[in-house]
Amino acid sequence: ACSPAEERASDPLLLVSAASSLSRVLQQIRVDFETTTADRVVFNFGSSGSLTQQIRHGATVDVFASASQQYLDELRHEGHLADTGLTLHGRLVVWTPPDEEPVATVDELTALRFRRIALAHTKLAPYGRAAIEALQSSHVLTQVEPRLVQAPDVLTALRYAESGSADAALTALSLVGDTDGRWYTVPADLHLKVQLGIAVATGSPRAQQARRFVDHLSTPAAVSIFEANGLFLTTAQTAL
Amino acid sequence: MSARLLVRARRRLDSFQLDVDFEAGSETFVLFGASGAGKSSTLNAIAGLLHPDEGEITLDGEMLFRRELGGARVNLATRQRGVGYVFQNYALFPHLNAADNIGFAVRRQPRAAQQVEKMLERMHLSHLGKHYPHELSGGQQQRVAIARALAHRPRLLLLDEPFAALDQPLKERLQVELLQLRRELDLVVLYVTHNLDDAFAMGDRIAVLQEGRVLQRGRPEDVLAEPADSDVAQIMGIRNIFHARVTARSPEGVQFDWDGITLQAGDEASVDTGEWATLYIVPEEVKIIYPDVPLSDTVSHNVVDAEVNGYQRAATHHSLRAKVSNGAIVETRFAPSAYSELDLKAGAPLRLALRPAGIRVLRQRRGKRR
Amino acid sequence: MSARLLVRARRRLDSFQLDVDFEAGSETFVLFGASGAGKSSTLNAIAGLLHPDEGEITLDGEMLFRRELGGARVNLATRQRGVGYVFQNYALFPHLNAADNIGFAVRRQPRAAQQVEKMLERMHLSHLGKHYPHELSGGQQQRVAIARALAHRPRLLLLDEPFAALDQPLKERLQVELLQLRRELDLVVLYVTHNLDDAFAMGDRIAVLQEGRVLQRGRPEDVLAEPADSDVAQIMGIRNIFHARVTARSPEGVQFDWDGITLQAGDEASVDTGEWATLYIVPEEVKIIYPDVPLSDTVSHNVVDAEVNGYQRAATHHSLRAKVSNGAIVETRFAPSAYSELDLKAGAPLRLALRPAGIRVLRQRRGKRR
Amino acid sequence: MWAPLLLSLQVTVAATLLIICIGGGLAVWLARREPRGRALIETAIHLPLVLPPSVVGYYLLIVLGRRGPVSTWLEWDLLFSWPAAVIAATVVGMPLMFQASRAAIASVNPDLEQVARTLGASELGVLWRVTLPLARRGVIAGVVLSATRALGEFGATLMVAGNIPGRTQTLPLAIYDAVQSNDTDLANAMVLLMTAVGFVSLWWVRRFDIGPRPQRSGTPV
Amino acid sequence: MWAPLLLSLQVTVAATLLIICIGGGLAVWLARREPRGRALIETAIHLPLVLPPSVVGYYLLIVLGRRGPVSTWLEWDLLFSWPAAVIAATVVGMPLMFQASRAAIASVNPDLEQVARTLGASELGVLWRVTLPLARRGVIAGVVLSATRALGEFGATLMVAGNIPGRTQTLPLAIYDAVQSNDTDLANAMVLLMTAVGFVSLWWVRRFDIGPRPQRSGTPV
Ligand SMILES: Nc1ncnc2c1ncn2[C@@H]1O[C@H](COP(=O)(O)OP(=O)(O)OP(=O)(O)O)[C@@H](O)[C@H]1O
Ligand SMILES: Nc1ncnc2c1ncn2[C@@H]1O[C@H](COP(=O)(O)OP(=O)(O)OP(=O)(O)O)[C@@H](O)[C@H]1O
Ligand SMILES: [Mg+2]
Ligand SMILES: [Mg+2]
Repeated sequence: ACSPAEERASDPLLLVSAASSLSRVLQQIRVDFETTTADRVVFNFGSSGSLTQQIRHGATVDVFASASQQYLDELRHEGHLADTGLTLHGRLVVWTPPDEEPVATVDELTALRFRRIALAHTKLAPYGRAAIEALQSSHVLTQVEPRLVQAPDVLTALRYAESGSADAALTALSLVGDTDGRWYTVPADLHLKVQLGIAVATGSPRAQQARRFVDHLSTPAAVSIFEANGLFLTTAQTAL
Repeated sequence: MSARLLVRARRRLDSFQLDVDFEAGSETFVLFGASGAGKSSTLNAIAGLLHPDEGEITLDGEMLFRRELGGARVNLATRQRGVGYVFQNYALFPHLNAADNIGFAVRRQPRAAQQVEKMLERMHLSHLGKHYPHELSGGQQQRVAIARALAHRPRLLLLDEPFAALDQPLKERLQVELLQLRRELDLVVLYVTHNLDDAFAMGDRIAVLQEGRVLQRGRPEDVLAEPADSDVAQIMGIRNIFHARVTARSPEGVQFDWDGITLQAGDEASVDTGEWATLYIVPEEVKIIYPDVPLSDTVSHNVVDAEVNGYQRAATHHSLRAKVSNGAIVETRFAPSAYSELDLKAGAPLRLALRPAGIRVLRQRRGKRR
Repeated sequence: MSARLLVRARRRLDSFQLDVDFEAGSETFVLFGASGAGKSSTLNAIAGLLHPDEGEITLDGEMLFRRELGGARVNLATRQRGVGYVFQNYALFPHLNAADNIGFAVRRQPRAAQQVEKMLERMHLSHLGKHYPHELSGGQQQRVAIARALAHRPRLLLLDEPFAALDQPLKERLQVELLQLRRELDLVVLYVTHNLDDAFAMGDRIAVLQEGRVLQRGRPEDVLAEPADSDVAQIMGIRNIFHARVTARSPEGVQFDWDGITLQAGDEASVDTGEWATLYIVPEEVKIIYPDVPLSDTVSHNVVDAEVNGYQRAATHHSLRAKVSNGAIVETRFAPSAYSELDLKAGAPLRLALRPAGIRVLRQRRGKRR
Repeated sequence: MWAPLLLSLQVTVAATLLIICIGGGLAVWLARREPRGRALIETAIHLPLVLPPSVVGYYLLIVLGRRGPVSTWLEWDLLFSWPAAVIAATVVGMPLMFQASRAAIASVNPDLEQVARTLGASELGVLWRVTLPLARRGVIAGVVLSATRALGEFGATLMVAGNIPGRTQTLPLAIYDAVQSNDTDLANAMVLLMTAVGFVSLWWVRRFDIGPRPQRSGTPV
Repeated sequence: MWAPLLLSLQVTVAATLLIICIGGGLAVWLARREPRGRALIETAIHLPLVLPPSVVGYYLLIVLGRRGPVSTWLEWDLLFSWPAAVIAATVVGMPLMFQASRAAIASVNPDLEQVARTLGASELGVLWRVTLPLARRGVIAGVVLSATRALGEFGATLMVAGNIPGRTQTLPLAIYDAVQSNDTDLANAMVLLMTAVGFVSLWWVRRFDIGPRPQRSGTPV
């Protein structure tokens, strides 16, 4: 009835800006959350970078779930995010299509049948950085480097391999659950932890519900959903 | 073989029906008719821009178009028909200057530039070669269109009122040149006009069109002398056409009853007493009688009372329309200086003498009454 | 106050220089001149479509345009000038049918539909109201353009060769209607034409244009009778214009030396012996002499040897151009039936009698020699 | 699938109206005139075409954001609302309308505009009754292009309006989400829906395009 | 900043040439004809305009991918190379060229084409020497729109060409990266560069646009 902003502020829906790569797991958790409370959640999926810019320029959101801890830290530093939140970490996998012989080590990517290897953006995406590190620690980076294909994000990297445009993808365990292919989970010691973060926005007009939602994420039920999707709780800073 | 064009075409255009049939040899053949008679449509059909519903068009024995019940269809592309067409609206290329318009067809030929130069000169446009169409006057545009069609060296030249925007002296010069060119190149020229003088100046033969049909063909003098019916007569500019009944024949001529007025005609027409005839009165042979001067011998016949209805001036003559006692309007023509003493305001009464020598009978097939 | 238009305009267009100056009252004022003389440009200047470099245009005392050294500038918008303009190329709106073209200006007025209907009828286009411009013949398009300009009810009507695409009978009818309308509405009408008969039929007064300048103004008959110089004479269609020197004067007329030929003229021109004069020979007064018939009285003067140079036909006369012994080309005119026994092929020798009554002297200011 | 469609249509219609007014107005203004800095103005209009939509979105974010002029001066907080999507679609679709209709308007025979002026038409009348009908095809091309572009707008919209189902999630965003979450069936269904919308609107608009008559006032051919 | 620029120019030029040939050809074909299924063809051409570029990219990925027809039949492996970027830009820019030039071509006075035919011009000659010069403005508008669109193409390119610095990273991709990593200075610098490229090319193209003369063959006005 009044300005769009006021309308949104009085809207009972909890707005969660979330990285697209988290869409599957967060949808599952929402179902769980909404059965236990009266709160209703709506997601705004996008790339973490875009979502960060939106929050930075004053978009009103309640919770931010970033695929990269780095963005979260920046925003928190700038005062857009509260301390309330949690940190997750994911696992890097080498995904291969069903008709391809799966790998058992990272080294095997040097095999010539992997003419193209997809990975996420090596600067902006945490999984992309992790992939480079894993290749480096396995001492195969220089060999496979010419065959690397950089996708804008982990999801697209997976799509490349799924569509047969790449022969393998270095992607996230959280994405491969429902795919036809096979994957090898890269040992955690081959790369720095891939950190994801979820936090309450300071500008949230529904801070109460936002905190309730974030708190719910560290309940055992939610944690098991995370783990089923290849994400693992690192730390949680609860509201209370 | 000498050039020869045969045209038979029928085409429905909305409420208008084109249905023409004529042939032209190595000559200037004039299509003459009122506005909307179907002259441009005929040219369009020949050029291949309008497809007849039925008909046949051949040029020099080559079939340009044919579409007939049960016959094989032929429809030669416009560009292969070898026509040069001057559109009534010129249709100059607005993005090309005069010289490039003219050179459109010959651009690639050796000595194209000279050819264009010569054409410009011929059309008295030498200084305007660089002008774009919108920088040319109407008459200049028209001349560019003529030059462009000629430069293409067609077998058949279609001219749609090609000199309508030109002044008399220029027109005459170009007409002479065109006739010369036609003879040199042995072209068939179809010349559309509604100017009778142009038709006579240019036309070896003429076809009179009305409502899409050819009413009469022939040498212009012959058509003017013996129009097939009163429609043709009217189109050919003949004035004072009336219907009257023959009441008597005598060695000196025929006597008519013209709606109550008895007319004595000098014409020895082959009409029988009692028949209806179409006659016309040559306007120059209608004399106005000075009210207070005794009747001279030359104006002693066919004197009728009348009333001035209108007055019009032209450069070499004036003409007066008068309503005579039976209600008909009679036009008379005289030198500009004549009758200047008379009061010829509209409504003024006057007496006319219709000289018997000026009353002619149309030699026509049983005419429809109008 | 009676309608009055004053025009003084100067404008450079590339190599062409317009420089006109005239005034017209409640009358039909004819702009007459050859192709490219500047007639359309003049109308454009009055309508506000071409801006003079310098000049002043007023209509009924209202300043339409003014641009002068040191004066205040005025440039009334075209739509406020109250002109009705029939473009030489019609400029019909291609997206509107005939009726909508005509109704363009009056659409919003009450009874617009009837007005349009009446206009269509007046132009003999009643059945074509729904036709789009490209479905109309050239002459029909032209009539729509005239109707559109008239429907707008202008104060000043600019007609650029408005009847050039119409046949004679239709043209005459519309001319009569136009004159009537002009009188009824007290309009100023500027009428551009290059047809002399039209100029006489329509023009109360006439301005003869050449190369952008007005050479002479006046009643058409006066201009024709006394052209200011040989240029005007030529533009007005006067044939056989020559320069000759007066060698003697006698009560019967003047004697000239025309490049070696002695001419006896009936004209009592006020020229002195020894002077150069411009004279013209009325082509109807040039007679061809039958080789084997004794000279009759009427053709006993000014007999010259000549050679056929060209032959042209028109509807009511034929004309022959002959090269006389001093090299000049003389045109003669006669009835189509005359001289039919003679051999008049190009190059044939013949003798001409230039009747003294047909030799007239131009009353001109000291003319330039051509 | 239906909520995004309705929202998309709503945004597209609003954006198209804005584009027609602003883009059309600029086209009319610049078709015949040569104001100083014309090239600069045109470049500005075209900029959204050469930049990635998400970058356009980024700049819009700055303009519409909390520290931007719209928020501080007008006190309008438009982010994450459907009007923001309209603005994004408008900015991105504008150059298409501008360029296509400017070309068509500049090609109209000036004689016909002049004759309309002699018939007493005002400049607006000339535009409305002569210029635009004669430039019809190009103007419609511009509308079609910008409307379809607005309908398909994604990158800038995502940035300023977000991707909130039921609130700002337009059909393209929904398709994107479906593709991202590997829901190929839903994605294909929505692409088909989009195709149908495009087909219907093209078919509808074509009736105006063909219009009554070709642009000429010539002899019958 | 310079490598992406050069690559962008290379891709844009190649894509624009393709667009002119294919889009222009389709426009000529469909301007005056009404083949059956015309609405379908047009919808297909317009589809890339209504779909989010990344979705277009996704479909292109399937077509160009290793299991797609281009790879299996033609044995061309185009993905993640600059030709893939060219294809993406071509597909996305095509509707702009098509629509703008089709409108202009359909508006050409058919009398002028007819008179060219009477002067012996072949259909190609008519097209080249009459139709296109007269449709100049609209065709150029189409080229400008599609070239700028190709220059700015991002979503689909990202998908099929990858974002490989020095190999397939075009300027828009670089700008996007800079914005995403919050490198505002670099982003602004590159946007400025993009603006300059746009400005120069618009300025250059305008010379053709104004052309020798307006489209009319009327009396001087
Ligand atoms: N496309 C069309 N649809 C309907 N009627 C048409 C079409 N083209 C021409 N006509 C009609 O056909 C008739 C003949 O037109 P045409 O142009 O052949 O006449 P014209 O003899 O050249 O006349 P003018 O001397 O006025 O140029 C006119 O009545 C015109 O209205
Ligand atoms: N825009 C222009 N640029 C250069 N010259 C022009 C321009 N417009 C007209 N002219 C020239 O001005 C002269 C006068 O043109 P105008 O149209 O007034 O002649 P006109 O008397 O109407 O002739 P016509 O009877 O052939 O229509 C012509 O020689 C023409 O070439
Ligand atoms: Mg005609
Ligand atoms: Mg003129």
